[in-house]
Amino acid sequence: MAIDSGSTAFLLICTALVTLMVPALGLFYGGLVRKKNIISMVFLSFLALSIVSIQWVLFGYSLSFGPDIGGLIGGLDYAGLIGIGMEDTIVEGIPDILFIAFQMIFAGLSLAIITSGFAERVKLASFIVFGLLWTTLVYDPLAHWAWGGGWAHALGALDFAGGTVVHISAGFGALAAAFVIGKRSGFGETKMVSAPQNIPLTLLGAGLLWVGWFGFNGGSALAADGIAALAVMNTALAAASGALIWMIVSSIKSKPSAVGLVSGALAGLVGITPAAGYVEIFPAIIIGGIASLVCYYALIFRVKKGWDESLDAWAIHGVGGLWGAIATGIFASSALAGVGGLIEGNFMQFAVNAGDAIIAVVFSFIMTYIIALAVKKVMGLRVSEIEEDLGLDISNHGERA
Amino acid sequence: MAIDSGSTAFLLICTALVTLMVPALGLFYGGLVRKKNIISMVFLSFLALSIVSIQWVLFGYSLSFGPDIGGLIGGLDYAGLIGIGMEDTIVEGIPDILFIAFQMIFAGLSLAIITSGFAERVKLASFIVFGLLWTTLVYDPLAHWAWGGGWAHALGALDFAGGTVVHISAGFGALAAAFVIGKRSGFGETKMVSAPQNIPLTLLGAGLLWVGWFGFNGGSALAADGIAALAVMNTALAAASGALIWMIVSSIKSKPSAVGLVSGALAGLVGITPAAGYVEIFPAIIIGGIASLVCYYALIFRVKKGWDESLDAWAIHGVGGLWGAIATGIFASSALAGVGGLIEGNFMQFAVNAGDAIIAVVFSFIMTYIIALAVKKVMGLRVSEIEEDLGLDISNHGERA
Amino acid sequence: MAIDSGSTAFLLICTALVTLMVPALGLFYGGLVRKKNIISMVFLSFLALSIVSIQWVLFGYSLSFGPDIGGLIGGLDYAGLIGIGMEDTIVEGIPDILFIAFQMIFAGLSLAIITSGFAERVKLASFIVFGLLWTTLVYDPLAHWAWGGGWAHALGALDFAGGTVVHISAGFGALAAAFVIGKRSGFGETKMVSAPQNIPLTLLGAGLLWVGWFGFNGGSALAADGIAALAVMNTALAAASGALIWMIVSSIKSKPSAVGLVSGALAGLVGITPAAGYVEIFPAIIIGGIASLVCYYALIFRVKKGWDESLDAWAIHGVGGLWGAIATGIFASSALAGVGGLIEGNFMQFAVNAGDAIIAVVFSFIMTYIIALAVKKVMGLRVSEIEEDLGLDISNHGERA
Amino acid sequence: MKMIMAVIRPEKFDAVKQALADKGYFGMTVTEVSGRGEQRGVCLQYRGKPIHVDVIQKTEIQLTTCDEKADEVIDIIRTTACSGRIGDGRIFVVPVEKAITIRTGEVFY
Amino acid sequence: MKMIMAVIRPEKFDAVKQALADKGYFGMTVTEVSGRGEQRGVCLQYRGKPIHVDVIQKTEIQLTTCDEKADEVIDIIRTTACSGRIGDGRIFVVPVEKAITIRTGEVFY
Amino acid sequence: MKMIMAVIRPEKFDAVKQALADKGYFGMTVTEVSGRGEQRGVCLQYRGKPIHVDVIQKTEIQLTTCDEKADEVIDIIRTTACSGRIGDGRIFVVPVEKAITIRTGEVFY
Ligand SMILES: Nc1ncnc2c1ncn2[C@@H]1O[C@H](COP(=O)(O)OP(=O)(O)O)[C@@H](O)[C@H]1O
Ligand SMILES: Nc1ncnc2c1ncn2[C@@H]1O[C@H](COP(=O)(O)OP(=O)(O)O)[C@@H](O)[C@H]1O
Ligand SMILES: Nc1ncnc2c1ncn2[C@@H]1O[C@H](COP(=O)(O)OP(=O)(O)O)[C@@H](O)[C@H]1O
Repeated sequence: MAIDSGSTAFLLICTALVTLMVPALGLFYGGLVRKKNIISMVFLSFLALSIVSIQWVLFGYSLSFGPDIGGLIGGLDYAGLIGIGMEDTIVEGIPDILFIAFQMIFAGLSLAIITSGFAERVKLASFIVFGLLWTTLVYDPLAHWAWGGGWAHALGALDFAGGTVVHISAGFGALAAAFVIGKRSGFGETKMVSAPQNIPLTLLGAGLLWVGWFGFNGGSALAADGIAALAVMNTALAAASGALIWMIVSSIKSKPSAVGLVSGALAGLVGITPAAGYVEIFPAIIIGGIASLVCYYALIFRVKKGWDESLDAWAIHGVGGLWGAIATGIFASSALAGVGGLIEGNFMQFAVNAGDAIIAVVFSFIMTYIIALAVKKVMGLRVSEIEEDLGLDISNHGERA
Repeated sequence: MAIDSGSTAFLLICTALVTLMVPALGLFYGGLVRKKNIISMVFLSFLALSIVSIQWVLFGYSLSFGPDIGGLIGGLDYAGLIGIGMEDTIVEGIPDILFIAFQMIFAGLSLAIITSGFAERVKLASFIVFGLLWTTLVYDPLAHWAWGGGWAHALGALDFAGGTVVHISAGFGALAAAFVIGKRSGFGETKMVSAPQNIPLTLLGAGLLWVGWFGFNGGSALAADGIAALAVMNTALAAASGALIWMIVSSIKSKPSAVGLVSGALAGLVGITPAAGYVEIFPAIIIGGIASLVCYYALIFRVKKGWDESLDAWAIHGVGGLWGAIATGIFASSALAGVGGLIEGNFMQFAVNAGDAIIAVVFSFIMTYIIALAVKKVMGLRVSEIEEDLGLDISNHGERA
Repeated sequence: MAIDSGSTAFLLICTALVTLMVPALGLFYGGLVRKKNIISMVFLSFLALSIVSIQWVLFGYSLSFGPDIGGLIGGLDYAGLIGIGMEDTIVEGIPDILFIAFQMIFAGLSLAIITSGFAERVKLASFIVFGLLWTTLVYDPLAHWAWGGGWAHALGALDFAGGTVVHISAGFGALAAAFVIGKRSGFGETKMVSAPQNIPLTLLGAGLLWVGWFGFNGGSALAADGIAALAVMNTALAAASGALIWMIVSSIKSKPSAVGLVSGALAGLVGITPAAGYVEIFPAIIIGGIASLVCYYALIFRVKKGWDESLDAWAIHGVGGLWGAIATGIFASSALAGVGGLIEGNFMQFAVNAGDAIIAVVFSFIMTYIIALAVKKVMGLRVSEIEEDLGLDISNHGERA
Repeated sequence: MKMIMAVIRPEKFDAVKQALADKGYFGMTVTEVSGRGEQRGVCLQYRGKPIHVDVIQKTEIQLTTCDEKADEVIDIIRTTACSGRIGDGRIFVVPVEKAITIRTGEVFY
Repeated sequence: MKMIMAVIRPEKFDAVKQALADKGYFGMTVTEVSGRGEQRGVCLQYRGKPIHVDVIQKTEIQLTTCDEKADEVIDIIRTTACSGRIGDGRIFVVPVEKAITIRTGEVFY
Repeated sequence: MKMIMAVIRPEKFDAVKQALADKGYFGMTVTEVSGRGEQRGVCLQYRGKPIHVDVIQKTEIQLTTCDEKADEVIDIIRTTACSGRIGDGRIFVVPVEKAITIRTGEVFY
């Protein structure tokens, strides 16, 4: 078929919107850390996008979307994007190069999410090595499984825009990373280490993430059509219900905070990600609301456990993504997804989605743990105590916010 | 007709752009208030979007666009979006669900604009109740009148992108709200209460609003065509002339401020909103310029009167929207709007547009006044003196910027 | 041909994305100057867009794209956009008015870039006069030469998205402007004058610029097709390689700074601008990386020379644009550009592109120098010493950040 | 000489500045600070539970003047900055051994 | 009276505030400052070269109290703010001639 | 001991810091302040009307040193921070009764 200019226009702009999520995430994270580490959080986001972009065209895309090898990984046939052109052989109506660009930013964003687990203490060089390994050994396989013809794809697991690929992988990866790198000095002793320090920055970042997510989920329809429209509507509704539910639940114990409101919105957005184009609007509202609930309690649980994964990639992206994947198995509408979920009596789909999600959880946690540990052993993951004390802005970048 | 992927792509992204206006407005407002209330302004914007989104799919859309009842309101036939699908029965070429999503954000943004009148003193729970009532009793009827088959629609009043529906309603509503809630403590006594406190934040918000407005006005063409193109061009020009005129007029009395420059741009943007796709470019420049003049003097007037509607939703959105509605009746080009305005000798159109605008002014002012008063009587609208003293960030949200 | 809704949708949104670059640039610059001049930098960006918009529809567009007069300038036939409608006579499938709007923002952005050379010391009225003259006498001719049927166009010089028109002109213009206006007081004596003062703001601006550039380069394909897709991919890759190379080179001498990382990304983005749709992805990576190198050394050179063009429009936009123009002559692929570059053995194309770039350098430097000098003689360019001391926020705008 | 260090409500700053200028006191140095009072901060109610809010934004004025004028300055500040509500702030008087004007090198004792 | 001016690590502020409150010292004024110590700042290594980092973010507490209690306050701050690493900060004690509560007009000497 | 509190132009801070370090004075605490001078601020003209601009951004250095060295420090700051234009700032000298190093507990009088 010929290139469809409408769908191409849509995906081009969605690529820009997803790119917007990268600095947005950096600012969101930056506002949550101490002033002496703001710059480093934004730096890591930009850096994640940059290194993954190069990795992606060199071999990452091929590992993800190359010819399937045993259901586990793609072959290197497209390394260096050899033979990729501007036809629409991958997705009807969309130039191949555009599909690849869109997917590239997803991969970059995933690595940016994981920086949560390293916040305020990671060595720059080690992060680069870690990032390359993680994208290659965790993200690319997961992308292959779900979208590139791997086993999950073959089994029919549904993941509209990356609940497992992006959010579970980065969320549980961040937790593993936080365990390996260890707590920040002073964590648990002083409120300052865990309280958000620049909330307007965080709200700005959240606002941009919210908007970018329309491109993230909408664009995953890979066409400017009714499904994209539904995905965008569902995205907006899940964000709204997530925000409201977090506001309500959190206000039982304390005043409803703005960071809570946007955390709820993000939880809703994560939750709807794998389901966006597969469910009707009321399920979307429910998925967003429950995502918010689940993530809220995950966060409370994390705090109680004293885990220092303090920007909550795990609680929001990891747990929210897990719930979203399961919820997709519950609420999928056969009219939209081609196959129904549990509410349509299809237990199979529920089991496949839940199973897929759990394997993604286990795989990404263990793999990330191993990678982080290996980097730690070989070159160290963490800056010195005195550098941490001074803050990464000065220690890693020689700058001050 | 089949879905048009180009127009759909356009409206999908415009939905994202209008969503961007919500945090943008929050930041714009946040920069104008004292540091202790920044977070609360952004919170209110996000909250407005969230509650209106849910209201919209439950019954708001149906009230606005449901089958006409006596020219006044839509029926509840589409409550819960029952029977809404992905065909293009509402607007040719656009999935119905997308049209609804696009309109949903408009409704949310309108409530966000009105927070100006409550700035730095509103009780959170009361705002939520007020917001639901306002959207239901003011916004939805106005949307029905203008776009959903109500009387104004029937009479042929022209409102391209929401001059009456969004700007007059929110602007005059904000004034009524400000009257009911009363002045902030210290207003009029200390400069600090009325001077902008974080101008870079306000400029950032204004910049994002400026960009988002391209989606607001352009998207209202509901197709990616020449009219959308003209609307975008007119939007850009009206913003430019608005900015320049404000700079010039305001520099007679004092140095031309940056807040003034962007206020002028916003005034121009509001002014062109109802006219964007209906007028030629020179009228657009004139409309933007005059909007800026009118709003400037409205602002001066408000300050003189000592009204504490201090983020100037009234002076900019209200008065600018009123001028824009009238100006549309003057400058409408029959080649574009299907019907000419006063300059084409069509006094009728001018009268209809002016009459419609004035009714919208009266209706939204009185209705909002009543709603605010009712909320005030039943549950109180305003935080305690000590909470106001501490600032809403701490009092309502337990946070500090 | 009929309007193509997909391409129109794309260009409409790209117009919004390029508009986003204007406040983005203001914030980027604002973060680099002292706190007392932040507002003024954002003000100048908004102002540049505003005055150029009006100039553009009055006569700027006609000078640029009007009927060619001797290869040098366009005729005034389209002054006031007389006779411009919504057909697609200029570019197939795109409404004429949209093409003009898209180009309008380019012109505005170029003037915004040049404010780097005036930072922290320019008189407001003088900037307005300078801006009008510069756009008319420098930008419009250059746009005509490259895209409007002028001599460069006729010779076949390749400039995809404005390497010469936007970046060389504004970059070398900024240097000329900086020479004429003179150094800031205290420059060279105190670190504070040259060190970035609000890095998060600069990073935010850079992030938005990065995203906006997708619209800048992608939109220059003037259609939502494979070329646009390639341009966006190349843009993303050049930014990534630019960022990484700057990080690497700069880390030899000092810690890799975040301002450096984004400077590298911007250098890569500037470098790829003239080549975006004309080269394959590996050349794009190389162009971005070398751009970063070249700009890095240009910056070092500028600092050594003690030139006070301190926001580095020259080093990044000027030098990066020059390299990009040359690189396009080297790497152009005949399959994409219709004509091959040096690596395809086409020395001619290389010579044309290099020659064109050098003429653009000389022309824009000299012309800008003359204009700035004329304004200086007639009305003065610079605020008084005491005003500079107080900062332009107070002196020009009566505001404080 | 005395340095008068006054911690006041930010909202009162304009008035204090004006009142001082009216009496001919122009020089001052101003710092954004935050503070907690002897009352342990302000007490809000939330769902029946008390919440103490402390370390609230304040403005600190440092004004150095000769010994004789100190009391007048204190008086101006005190009366202008007073709202009668908790959180009005404090004035501290610290001895200054000398003050030097950097521009002229003049020394005051 | 004495004004105790303590420059401490921002991370220690919560603990110090709590420790003071536990002993009944509530009033204080807090400023965000930055500082450099006698060690010429902290020395980091970068590619073999030493880099001195100075003017690091600190928190300054100003607490005025009567003469008798000054030593207790100093002691609380000193022990709570101490981490044993370079950059822990300093405490300065400055004489205060009088302190006035703006709200009530009470004067303490 | 003496605390030297110097309010200077932000642009002069680097030079002052360097000049102090050259003579071996490393310790200092720095605050961003704003101030107004005895001249009632700076006077600008706008359309013929005078506009007073006051409360301009300054940098305050607090440097505590022993009595003997105070004059040297004052001198260094004064000469380095002076531009000769209005707004150069002031130096105040305040007596310090004692100074404690938090890390070591050492007390200086
Ligand atoms: N003992 C103290 N030392 C230093 N500053 C103090 C002290 N007590 C109060 N302050 C300052 O004064 C401000 C107002 O104190 P507060 O006790 O609330 O005032 P009031 O007694 O008038 O209600 C505090 O925010 C703090 O900055
Ligand atoms: N002479 C001084 N005058 C004023 N402040 C000082 C002085 N010396 C140190 N300080 C303050 O104390 C802080 C900590 O000083 P530092 O010497 O690093 O502590 P330590 O001696 O415990 O390592 C500095 O950041 C500075 O703010
Ligand atoms: N009486 C004062 N008390 C406290 N600070 C003062 C006083 N006078 C001046 N200052 C501080 O000194 C700064 C410079 O004062 P200014 O009078 O402008 O300097 P100069 O006299 O050198 O022109 C002011 O901004 C203010 O911070």
